[in-house]
Amino acid sequence: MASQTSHSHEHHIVPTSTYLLTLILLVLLMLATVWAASFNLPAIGPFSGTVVNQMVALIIATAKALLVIMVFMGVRWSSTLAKLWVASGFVTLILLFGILGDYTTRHYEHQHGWEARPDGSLPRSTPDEEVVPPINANDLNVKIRQ
Amino acid sequence: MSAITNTSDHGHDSALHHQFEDIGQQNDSYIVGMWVFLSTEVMFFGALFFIYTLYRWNYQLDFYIAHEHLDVKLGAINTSVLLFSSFTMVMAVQSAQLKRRLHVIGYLLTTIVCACTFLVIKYFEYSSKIADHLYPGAGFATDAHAAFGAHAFEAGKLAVNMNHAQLFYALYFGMTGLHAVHIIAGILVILALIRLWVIRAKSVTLDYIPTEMVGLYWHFVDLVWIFLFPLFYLMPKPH
Amino acid sequence: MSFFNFPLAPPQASNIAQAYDPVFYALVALSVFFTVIVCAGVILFAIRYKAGTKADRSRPMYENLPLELTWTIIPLLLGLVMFYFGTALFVKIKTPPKNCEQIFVIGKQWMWHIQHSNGVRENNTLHVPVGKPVKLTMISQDVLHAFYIPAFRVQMGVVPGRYTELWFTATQAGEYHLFCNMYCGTQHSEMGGKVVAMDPKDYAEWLSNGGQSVAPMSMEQAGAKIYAKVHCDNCHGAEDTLHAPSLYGIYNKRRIFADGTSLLADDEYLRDSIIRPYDHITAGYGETMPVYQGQLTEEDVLNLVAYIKVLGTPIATTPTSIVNRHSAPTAVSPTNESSALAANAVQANTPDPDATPTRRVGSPAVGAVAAEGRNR
Amino acid sequence: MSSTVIPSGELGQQAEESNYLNVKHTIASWLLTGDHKRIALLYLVSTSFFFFLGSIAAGLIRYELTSPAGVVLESETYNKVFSSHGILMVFTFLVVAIPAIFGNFLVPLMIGARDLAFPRLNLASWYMYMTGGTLILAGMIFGGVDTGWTFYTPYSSMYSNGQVTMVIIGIFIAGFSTITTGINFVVTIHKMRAPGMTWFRLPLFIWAMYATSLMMILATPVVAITLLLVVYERTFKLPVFSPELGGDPVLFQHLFWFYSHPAVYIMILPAFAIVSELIANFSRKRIFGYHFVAFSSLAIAGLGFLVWGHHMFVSSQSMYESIVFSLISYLVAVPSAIKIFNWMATMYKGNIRLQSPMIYAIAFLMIFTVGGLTGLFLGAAGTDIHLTATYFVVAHFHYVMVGGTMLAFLGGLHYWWPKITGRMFSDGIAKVNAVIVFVGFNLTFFPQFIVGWLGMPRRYHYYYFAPEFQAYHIMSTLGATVLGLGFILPAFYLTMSLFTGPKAGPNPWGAHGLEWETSSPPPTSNFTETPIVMDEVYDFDPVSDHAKDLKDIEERNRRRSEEGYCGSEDDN
Repeated sequence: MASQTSHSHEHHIVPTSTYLLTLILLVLLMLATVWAASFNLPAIGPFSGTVVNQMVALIIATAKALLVIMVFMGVRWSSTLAKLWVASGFVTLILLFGILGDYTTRHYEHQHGWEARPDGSLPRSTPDEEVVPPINANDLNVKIRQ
Repeated sequence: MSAITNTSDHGHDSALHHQFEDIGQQNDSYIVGMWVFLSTEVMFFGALFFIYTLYRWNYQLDFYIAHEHLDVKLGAINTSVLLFSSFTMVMAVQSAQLKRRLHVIGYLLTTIVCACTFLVIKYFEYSSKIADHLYPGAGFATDAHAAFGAHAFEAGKLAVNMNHAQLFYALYFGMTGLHAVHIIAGILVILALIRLWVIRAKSVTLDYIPTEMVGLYWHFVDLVWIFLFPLFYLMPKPH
Repeated sequence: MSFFNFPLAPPQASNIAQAYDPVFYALVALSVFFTVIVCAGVILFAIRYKAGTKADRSRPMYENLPLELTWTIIPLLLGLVMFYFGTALFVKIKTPPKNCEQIFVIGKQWMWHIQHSNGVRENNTLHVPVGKPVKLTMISQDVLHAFYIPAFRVQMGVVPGRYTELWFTATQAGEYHLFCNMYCGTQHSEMGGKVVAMDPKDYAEWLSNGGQSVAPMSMEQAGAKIYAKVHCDNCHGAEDTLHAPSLYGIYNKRRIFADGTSLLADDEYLRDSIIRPYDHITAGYGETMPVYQGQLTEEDVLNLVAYIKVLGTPIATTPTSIVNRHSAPTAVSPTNESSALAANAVQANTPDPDATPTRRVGSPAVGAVAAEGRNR
Repeated sequence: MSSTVIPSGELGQQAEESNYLNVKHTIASWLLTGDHKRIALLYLVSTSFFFFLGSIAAGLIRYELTSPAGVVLESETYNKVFSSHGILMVFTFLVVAIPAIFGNFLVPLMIGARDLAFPRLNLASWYMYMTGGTLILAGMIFGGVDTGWTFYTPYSSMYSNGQVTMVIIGIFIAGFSTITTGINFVVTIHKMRAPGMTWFRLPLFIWAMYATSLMMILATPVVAITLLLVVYERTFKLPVFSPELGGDPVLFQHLFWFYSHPAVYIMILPAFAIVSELIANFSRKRIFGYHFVAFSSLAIAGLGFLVWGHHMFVSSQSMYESIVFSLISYLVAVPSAIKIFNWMATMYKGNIRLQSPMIYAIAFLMIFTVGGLTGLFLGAAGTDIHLTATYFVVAHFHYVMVGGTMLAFLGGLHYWWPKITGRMFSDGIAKVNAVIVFVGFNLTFFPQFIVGWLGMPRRYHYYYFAPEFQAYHIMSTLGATVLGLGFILPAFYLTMSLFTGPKAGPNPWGAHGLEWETSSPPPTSNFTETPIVMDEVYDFDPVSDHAKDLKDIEERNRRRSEEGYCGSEDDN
């Protein structure tokens, strides 16, 4: 059995300075993302400014996450097997985001009758008898809850 | 291979469990096991992040206005606190590698203090939401002006759909709440670890791996917050 | 198609079913082919190479790339061919043509509300013309449902909060099953009814009659029929006769009876006099009229009274009776589909005591389906 | 594989004195054990219990459907019964059974380890499973749940009045038990293999178990959080998945099937695992195309994550996404086809011993082929439109789940029974039982294909409006009776074998594999000495085997007749 294990108890001790530097980098990145969020960034190509803003925030977040994973969690120094399993969760997560493929390729909009009332009360809590005149032609005024 | 160990011989090392051949194999197993567990956690939070992404993408303006009630400063402070706690945690692991017992205990205690600070700040954030009736469910705020002030209006007209705002707060409480549950679990685990270090239990003092495992968990909790922060607190206005 | 009492295939009654069945049977053929290969192979090998039998076991094979590739690629190709046909069929099912007859469907626990484009409404029964593409626009009021017509091979989820679509062209007149095929609660299995595919001419007539196969009558017309049927006119004529007083203009007149009392001839009096004539015999007449208690239904009596009230005046032909309340014609003459839907939606909100089928206790024949049986 | 065990005296005699069953006898020694073999037995007892309850529900359903207007149940009760059947069978039996019983028992034995990597976690996962199962049962007793095992929103979250919350929390906890089991397997397979046990010397059982664990770990958390959100909705009346606040009910289905389609493979891959072992060992031949079979397991696991949408062709999912899912569904059929053909090719020129486990394996091959092929009808988006959610689907997944998983489970139970208990059962009765199961199964579920094609929707209590379906339902109920007999019989004759069966010895089937190198039942630490593997996996030689077999059979028959053993053992 021992043949297959890379003996990790000859462990790698990372100097404090590395950790401290990482922490400083992380805090700086955090400040950078707050700072970047205070601007309305311009649109780039097909992406609207909103998307660009969000992309910047997420790229910084990913950078921070990578720092934490690589340095703090020590993946940089761990076995290939551990690296594979680190990746597996995130890869599967990307597959999960494949669900978005459905929402981007179909009409996804709720009909009016289904939204809760403008006064904020949930439609299911309104009395049955109440008949609300149609808001527009497409309104079905469906009763939500008996 | 070389190592043919008799089963009756559990080795000289009392930290070694009977099913393993040697401590290296055991350590490797623990670390890999922890990572496999963390990949489960990635999917656990991942599904929530997906739901958030979908609804956010559909109701951008409503989510933006709803998010204006969150306090970026408190969020940033909380992020720093968690980042710092990650640092103290990693220092605890390093001290464990160097077998500096008191350092380990000190760093772990600092981590717990950070975690508690985080929770206290979270408590104040939650109470300000609850005070403004921004908790999801039947009692959700109906008056957009009272809840979001001028943000709720654009060109004199109501711009926010309170239903979608409620969805935002449902996800906010759901995701940060689940994260807080992980923090609380982390505090308990770290407390248990501190106790083991205090009583000089061989299971932790002989090898740094148990400390490292708790560390991995704690960094993961930090990791989740690293994404929660920009997604909830730093929304760009749709433009 | 059936084998003795075992039906083997559902009726093929729409253009989609015609496109569907070849793909289905091709898949059946493919499945039978592979099942036979595997079963025959396994049984053959099990017998041939049973331990103890003298069989050639020399040069056993453990890896053989060409062979592996053969049974990787052949199923893959066959699969892709079937995928192509399946997808082509799917695209056909999902793309309604432009010139569809529009029908709107609302699903709710546990019934289907159906609204035709001219405003005619029905429950749990869908009338469609043969030979004309029909598009259903559907939405749910509560939970998920699915609108499923096996004979047409069409099915589509009915989702709360969103419109979904379904289209088909019926090809054969007849009545077919309609099911809700998404579990929706206690009476899920009774949320269904039938689809009636009609000749386009019959359908047009059905639509213009407000959802009935024959034009509905006014109460007075119906009363006149009964008046003739039970031969009231044998005795009650335009003038008072020896046997009976005239009923012309009798309504709201004071009647004087044999015992000297008198009553105003209101609705109640007229009804009483039909079913129990001897209670109040008009002065001057004997007990000659038959007692109609139990002979006429309440509905008949109502219609009869309505007719008696207008005796001698021209009869209105506008239907005032609602024989079939679910298919009540409306005054809406829609200019476009959405305003029709909106107008009907308002009606959908008015309280409808029959809207939810009665809870079934014991006997199966009570419920939405039975209630709608007379809708044709 | 004939690994070379460094000889250290008489293996069998040593084990006689102490094995994992007789080492301690207190109840605490069972309930607090860290021994993977004892935990496997705990699982065997508990999953059998839940399977029994689920079968009773199945029986009730079949009985109720003999009449178009129902027989004894009210619709509400019927809905609770079929929901209980689904929930119990899926979450407390199918997903758990083979990995937790045979996986637990065999993974360390097959790779030459002393135990799983985390024995205490393993025990904890049994307790999680029991807690979850108890909560599920409690929910069913105190109010019941009528949502079906799929818990589609908004019915489950806003409308159903049953104990949905309790049952969902039970499933949530039981889900974590499968996750921890998966973690344990992955680490064990990676880190605890005996010296010389390289990846390509692993039995195919281990490969399939690894693929299963992969899906358990990565898919289960998604359904856990999704179901938790349903509880969140129910508790706070907060629609995340219903449209009142702009949520989308279809999103629930996406997330649910993101788990539940891989879950289908979590159920069937362990069956492949067992069948690979059975076919190789009873054909006395190395599995044909070992690498293909091994990697097809991983391919199924990988592609299994990409096909969830084929459950949603009529759920108002986008047409384009449906087509993509349909295509990938066709691709995932290929690895299964590879497995079937490779198993067939293994039998070719083998030296096949038609003992009871092999009969089960052959029945599996035939039934699973039908189950897999009918999947093509449902994977093609066009044909699925008419068939989805009808009895065709019911028949299809029962062909895979019952005809596949259940038959493999029974085959595995018979095959490893002597290893688990140290006793041999009567092979003759077992073979008769295999035939009973095969006949009963087909009689139960084949008519459902036809009635589904005719348009009988699933989850229907009544079909009085369509009496033409009745004949098929009656056939199906008759078959279910036979099938029920086939499930009850093993409980008797296997239990009997504990008391009357002859001692099995370390390797009663003459099989290859590390688990057969140790005594039966194995000692607590599995091997007296860590084995060193030098030979390839399934290292049979059919030709010389054949000659040896003939002599062995003769010898055994002679001995048996002398001892007066009355089981029919002359099948070879």
